[in-house]
Amino acid sequence: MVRKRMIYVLAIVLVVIIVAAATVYFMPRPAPELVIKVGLLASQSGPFAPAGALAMYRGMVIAIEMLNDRGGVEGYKIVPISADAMSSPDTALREAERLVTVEKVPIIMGVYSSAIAIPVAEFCEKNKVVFHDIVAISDEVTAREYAYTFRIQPRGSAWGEGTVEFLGELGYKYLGYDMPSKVKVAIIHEDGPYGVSVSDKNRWAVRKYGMQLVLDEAYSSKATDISSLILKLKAADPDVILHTGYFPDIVLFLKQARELGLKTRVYIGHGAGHANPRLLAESVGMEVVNGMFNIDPAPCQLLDKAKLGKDPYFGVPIGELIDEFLDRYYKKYGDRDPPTHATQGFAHVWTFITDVFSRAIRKYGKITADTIRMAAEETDIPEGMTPAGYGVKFAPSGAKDKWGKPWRGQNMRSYPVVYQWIEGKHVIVWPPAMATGEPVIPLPPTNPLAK
Amino acid sequence: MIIEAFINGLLFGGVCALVALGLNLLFGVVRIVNLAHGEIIMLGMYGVFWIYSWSKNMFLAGLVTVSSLIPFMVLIQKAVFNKLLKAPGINQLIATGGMILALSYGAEIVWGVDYRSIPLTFPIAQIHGVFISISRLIAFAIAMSCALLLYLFLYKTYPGMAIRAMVQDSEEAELLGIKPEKMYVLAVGITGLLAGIAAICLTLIYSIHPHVGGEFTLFAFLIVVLGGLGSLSGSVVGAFIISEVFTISSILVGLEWAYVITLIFFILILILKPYGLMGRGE
Amino acid sequence: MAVNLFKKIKWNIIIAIIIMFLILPILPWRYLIHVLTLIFIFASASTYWSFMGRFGLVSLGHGAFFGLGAYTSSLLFNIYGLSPWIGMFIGGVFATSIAVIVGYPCFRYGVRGAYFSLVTLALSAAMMYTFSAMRGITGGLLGLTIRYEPGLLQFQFPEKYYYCYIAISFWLLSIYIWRRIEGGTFIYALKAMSDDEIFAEHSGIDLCKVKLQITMLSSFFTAICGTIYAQAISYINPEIAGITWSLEIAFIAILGGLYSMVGPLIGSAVYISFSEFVRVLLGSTLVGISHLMLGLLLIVFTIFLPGGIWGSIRTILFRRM
Amino acid sequence: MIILRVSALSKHFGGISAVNNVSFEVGKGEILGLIGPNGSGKTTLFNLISGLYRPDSGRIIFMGEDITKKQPHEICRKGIARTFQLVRAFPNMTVLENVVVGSIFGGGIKDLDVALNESRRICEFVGLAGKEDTPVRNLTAVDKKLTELARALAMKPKLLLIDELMAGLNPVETEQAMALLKRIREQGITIFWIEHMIKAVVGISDRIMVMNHGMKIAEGRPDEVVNDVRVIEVYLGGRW
Repeated sequence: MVRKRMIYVLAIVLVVIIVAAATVYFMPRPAPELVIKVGLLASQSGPFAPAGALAMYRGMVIAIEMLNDRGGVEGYKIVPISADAMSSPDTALREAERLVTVEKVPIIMGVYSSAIAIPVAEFCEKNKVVFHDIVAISDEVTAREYAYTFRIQPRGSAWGEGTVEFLGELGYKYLGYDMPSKVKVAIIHEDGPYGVSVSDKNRWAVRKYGMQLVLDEAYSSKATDISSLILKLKAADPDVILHTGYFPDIVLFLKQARELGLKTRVYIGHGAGHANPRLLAESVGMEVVNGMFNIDPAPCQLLDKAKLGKDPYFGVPIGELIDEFLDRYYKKYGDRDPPTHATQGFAHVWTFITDVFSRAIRKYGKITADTIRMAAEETDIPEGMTPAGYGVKFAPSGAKDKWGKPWRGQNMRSYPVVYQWIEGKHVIVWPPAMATGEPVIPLPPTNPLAK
Repeated sequence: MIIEAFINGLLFGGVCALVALGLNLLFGVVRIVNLAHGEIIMLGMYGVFWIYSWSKNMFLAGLVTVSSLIPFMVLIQKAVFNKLLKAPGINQLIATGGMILALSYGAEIVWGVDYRSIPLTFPIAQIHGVFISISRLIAFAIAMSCALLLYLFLYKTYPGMAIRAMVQDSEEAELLGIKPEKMYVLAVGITGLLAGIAAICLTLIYSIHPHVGGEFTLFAFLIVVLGGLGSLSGSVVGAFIISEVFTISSILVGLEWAYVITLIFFILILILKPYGLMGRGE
Repeated sequence: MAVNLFKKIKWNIIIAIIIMFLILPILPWRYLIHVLTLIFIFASASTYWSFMGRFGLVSLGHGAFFGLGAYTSSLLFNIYGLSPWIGMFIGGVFATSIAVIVGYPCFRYGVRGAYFSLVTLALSAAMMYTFSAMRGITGGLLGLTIRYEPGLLQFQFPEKYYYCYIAISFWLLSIYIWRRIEGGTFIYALKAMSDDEIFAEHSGIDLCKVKLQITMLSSFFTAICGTIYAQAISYINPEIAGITWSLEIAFIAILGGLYSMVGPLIGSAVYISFSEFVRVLLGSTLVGISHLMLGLLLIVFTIFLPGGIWGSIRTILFRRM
Repeated sequence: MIILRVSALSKHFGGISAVNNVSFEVGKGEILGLIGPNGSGKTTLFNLISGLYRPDSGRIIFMGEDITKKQPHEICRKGIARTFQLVRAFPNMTVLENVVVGSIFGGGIKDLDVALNESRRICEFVGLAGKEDTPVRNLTAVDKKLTELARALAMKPKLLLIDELMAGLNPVETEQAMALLKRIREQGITIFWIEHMIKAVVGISDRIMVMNHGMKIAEGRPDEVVNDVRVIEVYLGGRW
C-alpha cells in the first residue's frame, strides 16, 4: 500500500523532470520575420508588485499594444516576452538568464526595484544585452559606466534633491522663515537601496541649504513596529518630515504617527506608496493624506496637454496618446487615475521603442543589442515631446553629473515634480515651469498630524 | 521618551503574545512546530477585511472569521498534521514551510497582491503627554483577556486539564484514558480560535497583504521558544520581554540593529536556559 | 548486499558526471548550464548540511554560514582585491568560528532537538539583519555585485560551464569527504550519538566534542559553497544568509533523502528544476502559481515520502524500510 | 587493595533524598552485590558513580583519583563501565557496531580493524556469536542485555557496574548469566552489581551491601547479610 503510494508519487516526479527537460528543449522557438522580441522583466508577484511594479508592467504592456495596433515600428511587430521577477533579485537574475539565453531577446525592459535593477544591469552588461531601466531610480544603476544600460527615468538623487530644493527655494517662506537655514528637517527612510539613494541626496541638499537636520534614521520596510521611530520624531520636533518608504511601512508610519500624536508642519514623501494617495487614504483615512506632498515624474493625467507636442514618430498629438492610454488602462484594469508608475511604464517604453528602435532599423538595418545601443546613444528628444513630458538625451560615456559621479546611459533631461494632494486633487507645485498651483503649507488643520 | 517606548513595547507585546499563544498550544499538544501559523492569521485578516468591507460590522466580521478558521485548522490537522505526527521534526518543518508558500501565494492568486486595510481610525488618547495607541490598547486588551480565558479553560475545566495532561506527558495522559485524537482536534480548534482573534487585532493595526503573516512568524517563534515550548505562561512573559528588548533597543541603537540585538539576546538566553525561561525540559 | 549496490550506484554516478564534464561545453543553452550549476551548488550545500542533519543535529542556520562565506570572499575581493580562492578559506574560517561560538555553549549546556534548530534559525536571521544593517560595507539590501575581472585567479570566467565544473567537482569533494567519514571510526561516534545520547556518553563518547567537530566541518564547507555561489552569480544580497535559504538547504536534503550520498543531489535537481520549470511555464501567466505548487509539492513529499525521494526508491528497490 | 572508595555521598531530588550519606569501598577483583527494595536509591547510586548525576555532597575516589565532578565519558575512559536497568543500546546499529563503539571510545582502540576483531571476540565471549550483524532493535530482550554487557566489556573496564542483569531471565538463562559473571571476574574485572534475585546475588557475590530509603543499612558476607535482622525487616519476613 505504502509502496504503491510511493511509486505513484515517484511517477509524478519523473513526469515533472521529463516535462521540465522538454520545455527547456522546446523553448527556443524560431522567431517569424519582422518581429522584435522584447523582454519585459517586472515583479508581478511579491511585495513590490502592489507598490507599483504591477502598475509599471501594465503600462509597459499597453504601450506595446498601442504600438502594434499602429503597425509597429518600421513594419516590425513587437513581441513582449514577460517574466516575473517575483520581487526577488535571485529570481530576477534567473529570469534574465532565461530571457537572454533561451528567448534570445536583444533588450530587457522593466524592473521596479533598485535591488533588482543593479544585478540585472550588471548581468546585461556581461551578456551584451541592452537593459532599459523603467522605474528603478537608485543612482548606482547608471553610476558604473555600463555601455548597455539606459534609463529615461530620473535618478534617486533627483528625488532627494528635488524635495529639499522645493523647501529651500520656496517652501521655507510658507513656513514663515526668512531663510532656509531656519527650517528643521527630519529624514526617515527604509533601509533598502531605494530609500538609501534618495535620502543620501536629501542629506546633501539639506546641508547645501544649511537647514537643521534634527533626525536622520533608517528602518526596515518589513518592520512590524516603528513606534520608537515616531517617538524619536516627536522628541526632535521637526518642521518638515522627508519620508522615503515602500507602502505597508508608510501605512504603518501614518497610523502610528496619528495615534502617538506626532505633529509636524510639512510631510513630504518620495514616490512608491506616496504616489498613490487614494490607496493610502483607504488605509489611514483621507484627512491624514490631505496636504501630503510627493515627488515623482508627474502622472500623465496631471500633465498640461497644451504644453505637449506631436509624437515624433507617429505624428499624432501626445495628448491623444495619453487619453488613449488612460482609456485602455481603465478598460483593462478599472482604474481611472493610475499611479505614476503606470505612466512611467507606458511613456518610457513607448519613447524608447518609437525613437531608438526605429533609428536602429533605419540606420543599421537590423535590431541587435548593439544597434539598439548605438541608436540610443544618438537619441535627442526635446522637452514636451514624450508622454512623460520631459525630453530624452542619454549621458555619453565618461560624462559626470554635478556630484562628479559617472552617469552614463542616464537621461539628462528627465526630472520629477513635487506635487501636493490637496482636497482630493493633485497640484504640481515645483518646479515653477510645471507648477499648476500654490502649495498649501503648513498642513491643513483638518489633518491630525498638523501642529 | 523611554517611558512612552516602554508602554508601546508593552502593547506590542500583547499583540505578539496572542500570535505566540496559538503557536505554542499547537506545539504543546500536537507536538507540531507550525511555521505557517502567521499565514493562517493572514487568511483570517483577509476574512475580517472582506466581511467588514461588505457588512461594515466589525463584530460580525470577527465572528465569521473565527468560526470559519476553526474548521479550517481542523481540516489542516486532519490533512497534514496527523500525517506528520510520527515523522521527524525536520519533516514537520518542511511540510509547514511548504504550507507557508502554498497559503501566501494561494492568497496572492485569489486576492491579488494589493495592500488592503480597514479604514478604522481611533481617537487619540493622551495621558500626561504620553500618547497611547488605541488600536494597540484594544489589541492588548483582547490579547490579555484571551490569555486569561485560556488560562481559566486550561486550569478550571475538565477538557482543559486533559489538554494540560497531554502537554505534560502524552503517554501518561493516554494511560489516564484521554483520547489523543480528541485532544488534538480540541487544541487545533482553540489554535484556530486564537488565530482568528489575532487576525482581528492585527487588521486594526496593519495593512493586509499575502505576505503579512511571515512578518510575525519570526517574532512569534522567538517568543515561544524563549518562554519555553509548551509553557503558555512562558509565552506571555516571553512576548513582553522580546517586545521590550526590541522597542527599547530600537530607541537606543535604531531599528535596523534592534533586530540583531533582539536575536542575539534570544540566542544568549536560550544557551543559558536551554529549555526557555519557563520550559520544563524533555 | 546493499553496500555493494551502493558502490555500484556511486560508480554509475561518477561515470555519468565524467560524461557530463565532457558534454557540458557543447550544450546549446547556457540557461540549462546555469540551472545545472545552481543544482550542484545547492546539492553540495545540503550534502554538508546532511553531515549534521542525519545525526539529529537539525540546523536551520546554514544560510548564515553560506552567506558569511559569500560575503567574506566577495568583500575581500572587492575591497582588497584578494583572490576568492584564498578568500573562500578565510570565509570558511569565519563561518567555523561563528559555528563554534554559538555551537559550543549549545552542546555544552545540552540545547537539543527543536531548541537547537530554533537557535540556529535565529542565528541565520541575525546574520541576515547584520548584513543589511552594515550598509556601509555590504551595501545593505542593495546587495553586492562582485567586480568583474575575468581570470582564473579572480575566480571569474567568461563562460558559465567553468562554474558548473567547479560546482560539480565541489559536490564530488563533499561525497569523497562523506566516504572518508563513513570509513573511519568517527562515524561510530556520530551514529551512537544520534541513537542515544546518554548511552553514548556512557560508552566514553565526548558528545560535546563530537558535535562540535561535525558542526565545524559542515559549516566550513557550507561557507565555501557560499563563495562559489557568489562567484557564479556574481551578485549577493543579505537574503542568502536568511531563513528562507537556510530552510531551502534543509528542504533539499530531506527532499532527496539525507541518509544516502546522492540524496541531496537528487533533491536539489528535483527542487530547482521543478521550481524553474513551473515558474518558466506558468510564472507570468498565472502569477504566484509556481510557489503555490512548490509548497504543495513539499507537503505531499514529506507526507508520502518521509524517507525522501532517493530513500523511497531504495525502499522499493531493496524492499527494506 | 581498594579500587573504588565512596564517602558520605548524598543526592536529593526536591524534598526526598534518593541517596543519603552513603559510604563504602569496593576491593579490586571482588564481586560486590547491591540489594534493596525498589526506590531504595540503588540506581541513583550508580548514576552518581557513572557521572550521570552530580552528587550534592560526598566524594567518589576511583583508583586513588577523585572522579566526583567528572563527566560520564571521562569516567568511562578511567575504567568504569556500566549497564542500565532499562536496557539501553544503540537500536539502529548492529550488535557488532554497538560493541565497536565501546571498544573504540571506551577501550581507546584507535584502529578500526583491531576494534572489529576485538569486538567479535567479545561477542563470542558473552554468547552472541552469529548475531553480530543483526540490528539491535530486532533482538530479544536477553540478547539486548548481552549486547549492552558486551559493549561494557569492550571498554576494558576495571570496574563494571551492572544494573539488574537477571530480571526477566528464565532459570536456564539465569545460570548462564551467573556463569558469565564468574568468567568476567576471572578476567580480573571488579563487579559491582544491583540485583533483585537474591539467590543469584548470594550465589556469586563476595560481599553484599543493602540499601533502604537511600541509606546503607547493612554490608558484609552474604550469609551474614541475609541473616541480618534489619535486612529481613526490609524484605518483610525475608523468605525466599
